[in-house]
Amino acid sequence: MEDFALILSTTLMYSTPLIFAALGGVFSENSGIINIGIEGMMTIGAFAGAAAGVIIGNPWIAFMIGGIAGGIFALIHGIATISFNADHTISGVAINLLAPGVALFASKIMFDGATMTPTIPMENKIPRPLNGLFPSGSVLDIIFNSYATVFLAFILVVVVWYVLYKTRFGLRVRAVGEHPGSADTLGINVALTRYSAVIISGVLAGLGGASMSLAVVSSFRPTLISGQGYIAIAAVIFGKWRPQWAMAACLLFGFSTALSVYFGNPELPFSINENLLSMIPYIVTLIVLVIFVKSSKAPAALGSSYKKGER
Amino acid sequence: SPKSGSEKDKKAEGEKVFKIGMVTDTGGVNDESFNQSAWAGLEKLQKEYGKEKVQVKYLESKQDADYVPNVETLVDEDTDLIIGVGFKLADAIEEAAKSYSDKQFALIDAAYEKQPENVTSLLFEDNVSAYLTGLIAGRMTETKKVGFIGGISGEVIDRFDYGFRAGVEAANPNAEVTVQYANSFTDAALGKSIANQMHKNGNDIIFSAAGAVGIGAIEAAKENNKKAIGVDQDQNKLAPDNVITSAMKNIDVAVLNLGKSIIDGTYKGGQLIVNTLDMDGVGIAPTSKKNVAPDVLEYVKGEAEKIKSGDIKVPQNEKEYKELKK
Amino acid sequence: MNNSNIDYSQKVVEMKKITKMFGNFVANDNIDLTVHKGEVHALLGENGAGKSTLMNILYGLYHQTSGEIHINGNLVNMDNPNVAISNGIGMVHQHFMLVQPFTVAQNIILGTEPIKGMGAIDIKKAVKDVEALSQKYGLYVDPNKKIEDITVGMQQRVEILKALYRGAEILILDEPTAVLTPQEIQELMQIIRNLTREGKSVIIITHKLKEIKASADYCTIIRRGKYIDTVKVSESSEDDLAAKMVGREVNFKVDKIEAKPQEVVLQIKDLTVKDNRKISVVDELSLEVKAGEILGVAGIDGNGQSELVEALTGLRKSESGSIKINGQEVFNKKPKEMFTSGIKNIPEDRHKRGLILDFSVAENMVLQNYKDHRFSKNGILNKDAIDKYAEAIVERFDVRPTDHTTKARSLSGGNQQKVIIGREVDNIEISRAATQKAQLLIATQPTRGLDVGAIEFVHKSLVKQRDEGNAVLLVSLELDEVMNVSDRIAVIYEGKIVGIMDAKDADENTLGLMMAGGEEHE
Amino acid sequence: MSSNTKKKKMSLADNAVLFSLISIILGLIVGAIALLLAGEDPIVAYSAMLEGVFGKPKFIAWTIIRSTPLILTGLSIAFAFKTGLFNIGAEGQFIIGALVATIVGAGVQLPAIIHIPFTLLVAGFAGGLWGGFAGWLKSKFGINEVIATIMLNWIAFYLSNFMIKSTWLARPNSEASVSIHDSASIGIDWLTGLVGPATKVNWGIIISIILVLIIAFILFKTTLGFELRGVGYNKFGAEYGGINVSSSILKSMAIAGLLAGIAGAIQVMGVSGNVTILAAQEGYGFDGIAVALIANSNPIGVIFSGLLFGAFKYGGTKMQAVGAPSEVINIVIGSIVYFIALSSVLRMMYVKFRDKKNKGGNV
Ligand SMILES: Nc1ncnc2c1ncn2[C@@H]1O[C@H](COP(=O)(O)OP(=O)(O)OP(=O)(O)O)[C@@H](O)[C@H]1O
Ligand SMILES: Nc1ncnc2c1ncn2[C@@H]1O[C@H](COP(=O)(O)OP(=O)(O)OP(=O)(O)O)[C@@H](O)[C@H]1O
Ligand SMILES: [Mg+2]
Ligand SMILES: [Mg+2]
Repeated sequence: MEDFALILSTTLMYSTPLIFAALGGVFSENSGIINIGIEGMMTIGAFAGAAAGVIIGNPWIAFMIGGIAGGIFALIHGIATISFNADHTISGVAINLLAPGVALFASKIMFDGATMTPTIPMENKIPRPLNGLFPSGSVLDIIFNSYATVFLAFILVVVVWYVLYKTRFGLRVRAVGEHPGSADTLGINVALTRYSAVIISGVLAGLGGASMSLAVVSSFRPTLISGQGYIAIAAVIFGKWRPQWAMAACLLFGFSTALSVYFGNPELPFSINENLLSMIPYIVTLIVLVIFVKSSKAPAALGSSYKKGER
Repeated sequence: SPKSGSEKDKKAEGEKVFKIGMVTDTGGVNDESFNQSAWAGLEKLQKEYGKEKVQVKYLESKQDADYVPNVETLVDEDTDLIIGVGFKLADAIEEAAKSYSDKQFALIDAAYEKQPENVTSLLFEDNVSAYLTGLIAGRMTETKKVGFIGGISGEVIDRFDYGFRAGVEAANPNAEVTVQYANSFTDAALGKSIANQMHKNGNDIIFSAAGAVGIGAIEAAKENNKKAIGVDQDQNKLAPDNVITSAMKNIDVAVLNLGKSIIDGTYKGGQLIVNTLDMDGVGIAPTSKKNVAPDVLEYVKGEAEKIKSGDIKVPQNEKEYKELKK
Repeated sequence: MNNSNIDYSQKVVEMKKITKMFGNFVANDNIDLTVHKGEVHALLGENGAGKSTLMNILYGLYHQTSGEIHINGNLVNMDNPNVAISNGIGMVHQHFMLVQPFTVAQNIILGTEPIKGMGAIDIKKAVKDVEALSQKYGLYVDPNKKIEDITVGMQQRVEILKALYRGAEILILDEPTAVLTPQEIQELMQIIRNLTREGKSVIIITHKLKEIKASADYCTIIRRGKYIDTVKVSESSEDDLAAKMVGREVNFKVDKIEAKPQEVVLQIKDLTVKDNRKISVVDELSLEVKAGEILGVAGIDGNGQSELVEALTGLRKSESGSIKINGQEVFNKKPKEMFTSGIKNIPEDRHKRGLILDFSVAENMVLQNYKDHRFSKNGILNKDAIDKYAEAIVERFDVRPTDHTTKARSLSGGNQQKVIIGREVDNIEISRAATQKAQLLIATQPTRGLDVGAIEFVHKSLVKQRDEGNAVLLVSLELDEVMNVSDRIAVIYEGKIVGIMDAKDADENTLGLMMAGGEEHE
Repeated sequence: MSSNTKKKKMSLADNAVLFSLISIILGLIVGAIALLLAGEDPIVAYSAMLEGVFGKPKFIAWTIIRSTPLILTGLSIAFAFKTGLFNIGAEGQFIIGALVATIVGAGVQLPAIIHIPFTLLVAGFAGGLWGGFAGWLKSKFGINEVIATIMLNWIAFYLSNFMIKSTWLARPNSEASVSIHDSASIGIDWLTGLVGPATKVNWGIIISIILVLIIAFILFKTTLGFELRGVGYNKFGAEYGGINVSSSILKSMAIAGLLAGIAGAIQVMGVSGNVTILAAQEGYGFDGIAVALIANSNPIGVIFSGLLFGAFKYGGTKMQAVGAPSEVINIVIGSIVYFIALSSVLRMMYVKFRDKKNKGGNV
């Protein structure tokens, strides 16, 4: 039972940054803009969050700054893809090169040549809202004594779902992702809607990065974000561009990582080669894809640019 | 940061200006670990002798493929001593030593089966520092269970692993050591997960020798109110209440000494310098007294003397460890 | 049509001296257009004449280079569709502007969504509004169905409802009948009447003169961007209109001699084909096509035509039955084998199937033949041979521009169709010469979206193949086309051939009834 | 007429290059601004980089050595792009190629004349299998190649580490595997003597250029290329033309994998001589994406963008010598790619504009 609780809590820890980022991907891609720059936006978010945490102290302000930093790079992505009709992939790759470059560069300038930030003291990390509510070490404690970001991630899944499928803005976002021409003829500002979606996407990715540097650990390091952005993109596709399924994909990934941690426990009666263990999440993902995912449909206008009056 | 010797010609008449350079591994110079420590040693050297006497510099490597060209760059700049920081540079240094037999090289943390004549290897008795922290852990554990988290297993991490195990057992035969490898030096979240699992399974002190993975483990200690042991540098500042001690690897001291020997003319190439406890090459963190009871520290001090005198032999790997247990 | 609803005292739309340049190209040159309240005004012109452009200007999608637009007497600067919408203009575009995975109601409210608390869309109210509106104008739709699940005809009703929902008083319909069945066209005409009765004005773009005659009060004709004339429809004949449109006399009837059917080329027996949803949309269908005849398949969209053709061309696996070409069984063979055994195809969707738009014209010309020894040896393409071949076809079929190195994408629709027809005709000739056997040419919707001149060309090409002793299977949703071009007509309904008759004996009413599943004749 | 079209193509190509050059200059300007913000003198820093790339024959040699794998991973990705696929998996295919080259290079004894091509072939084949597997998943199960290759990258990563550590490839007390035999090495010894003893001059660049030419040839001059491009542009149209779409996807991914695999093999056979336990993805595949994009997925262009990228990577480290943070290089490269993204649009607009003008003029 406790083992299971632990696996669950590890799952949550691993999934949280992925969920933030995947929600970002869902937002952007539903508006028709491919966002492969998620990785870079997470990195800059992780850095900006940690740096702000060190300098300002208040974790929530720092967290927001992480989001804003992601949003700024999303804006750069938006300018290229929305206003200049640039290829989404090229621009996204550019962001993935630029953002980590800027993060490390800024770190060196701000922190005396170090590519990592100082450590943020425990009290300046994101709080754990249920800390102390359950007896320490109990199953409930193991599962629920998590950082606020974990809860926030799940709340955001609901919020994003609600916004996308129940609100005017969401309907418009999906409309410009499916058929921008249609939206345009109905007087919807396609560019503005896409900009909003892409910036929201960057903010979410930035928050995902900041949740790494302000909750999972308490500093930024160059390798802190190494591939999570790509996994999040995979989760978006895996999740058929829907927030709830993208979340499920992130959880699956987090869960299989947690399993690999669990099976690495030397107290178990058997032992598995550590490299084979490390492969588990990736193999599980592939297998699940093969079994469950029949080809899924992307938003119809995904990756295409829309220019008024062009055919 | 340092300027390389374009002023060489101007100084032609004066005394020789020594140039010492180091190439980091992919961790970069500010890794809060051995790269940073090595650089600190060089900076100290320059401070001691002045810029007129010695010029130091570093080149950071961004990926493994940078090692060879970075070493080459320093060779090109007529550097008198080129230090490769970390076992990952072993091949690059060996290669360069072969190609430039008139140049001197040093390598940290690794030696060769056949030591080239112009390479000095600086080795550290990490097993001994790990042993000492093991003693502390053995004495301080309340649950009689302590953990060790390794990065990617290999010769260097093995020394920490088995040294620590031996230390724990020596101090507390009833205590148990749980060992888990993260198979990563970078995934802090993984370190945290493993540490959480260890904490849940009753380990109250965890020693990690695993780069950024260890940062995650220390994070877990902070959160779960458990104790952690740092590595390479004094990592107490990462969690002042939780990091009770660190297995210190005084690369700065070793590098400083090596630099001095070059300048003083006592340097001899092709050596294998094992930085021992005796030489202050390894040890426990000075901040240990904050969190470790004086009597335990006293005990550790006593055991350290025995190591220095050779009464205790600390195992470096599984084989020696098993022999010891027999 | 005699429309008593026109209120000549109210000019709802006045477009004055509208000129629109795309770069140096003049798409609209000094065009005037006046529409009164309650009037149905047709806009007639060949492909590329500038009709859509003019209407896009009226709807605020483009901005005119010069000229003025007055709505209800007021000068309006039509900057964007919002201005048009607020001036009571609605437009149904040539290519539907519908969001496929959205429901009917969502599509209709998009942009003017009713809101309840927390920024949520009041979808219940939307559905109710849509239902009320659809009742009022007799535009039946199911508000909760997704667009991708409804017929094209219903999609068009959604488009009209979209405009009406925004309070449109002036409705622009850009080629609304191109994709409709005869029944649906009838319904549309009724809808238009309902609208004018409510005092709304309609501008309708179409190439089909009969429809203009049937629905419009006035007709403005544009040729190559220039204003030609505005006529009262009741006072002009179809021939007059056509002559004005193309600038010369046109002949509608397809000139052809009596067919001389010979041996059976295509023999289909009890063929069953399932669609993507695994429903048998071709259901034990049997059909024969002989050499020297054109067999037209008439039917309402979605009765299995596409799947039948896909099965015949190897693009879809069939469930059971038999397909024989010149006596040879080809059931479930691959596209390539179907091709070599004698089936040549002018596909329904030239952008999806017929062409690779980013390939050059020359590359498209050898799409099925690139492995031929003529065009490649040992896997290496013979570029010179391909170029020469493409050049010859381009010249023979008058493809413009004549540069075969340009991408197919940059050709107009008519010229794209010429590339395909040229390719397939040549394929037939080559195969015929090699095998000495009659070939089957399948043409699905071969004239969709083409102008009169291009249609003439396509039809002539089909007849020519027939006359040369090949078999032609024409599948079209346009009854006129089927009736004019075919020698025999088969009616397909729910995956079965429900009747076959000589074209001479066919009349629109009988066919229409059979297509709609009415009693079988004969 | 034909001379006319030729002329048009010439000036178009010139424009592509021109716009790329403009992007590079703009990227350098952004980098310069960053350097100024950091209080460094951009001229000094850039001179150090230039000097570091062109200052000595040896430097040029190193630049080429660093560029070689990037040219090939770039080629792999450009090729996949041309056939409508996004090969994010060059990273993993590279790892597999390097691993297998080590296995074959160290595991068998053959005369060099056989050993070298054999090693290249087997490693390329292994990379091809790795890429082809993603292609198979796509054609058989409809699994997006982006997800599949991201997963396969990590599986390759751990598989390589596993092999280096837990099989005969392991070298005692070392992070590195056993080394390949000299007979599998593609180093150019006489040239090494000329440029400097430790410089890993090797035949890799020649092999890469040959592969570029072969790929360009396949893409544009063969029926295979016709099929693959056809499927890339419009798989429905290709299917109509009788092309087997599934097998084309598989072939494309396999060829892309093969190229990246050979990149890995060349790195082992020409530079490192072995593979080491990796702590993080090395980025050859990810950099290859940028290389392919800068080249606009043109196989020939990949040579130049690969060299440019290699020059930045190699020369960038030299900026440290004057105290400039070498991270600025990533900013420069990122900006260049960003401006490339913008410029291809500007270029298209320019071409359209000019064509229209020409058209109008002819009428
Ligand atoms: N956005 C545009 N840019 C450049 N040229 C355009 C654009 N839109 C239309 N054109 C050109 O203007 C001319 C008129 O086009 P338009 O679409 O108005 O024709 P149309 O009369 O509606 O033809 P169809 O019957 O085929 O719908 C065509 O030659 C077309 O190529
Ligand atoms: N947006 C545009 N920009 C530039 N040229 C265009 C544009 N749209 C159309 N054209 C060109 O104008 C010409 C006519 O195009 P148009 O689409 O009106 O032809 P069409 O015969 O009506 O074709 P379709 O049947 O596909 O509607 C073509 O040569 C086309 O390439
Ligand atoms: Mg048109
Ligand atoms: Mg039109």
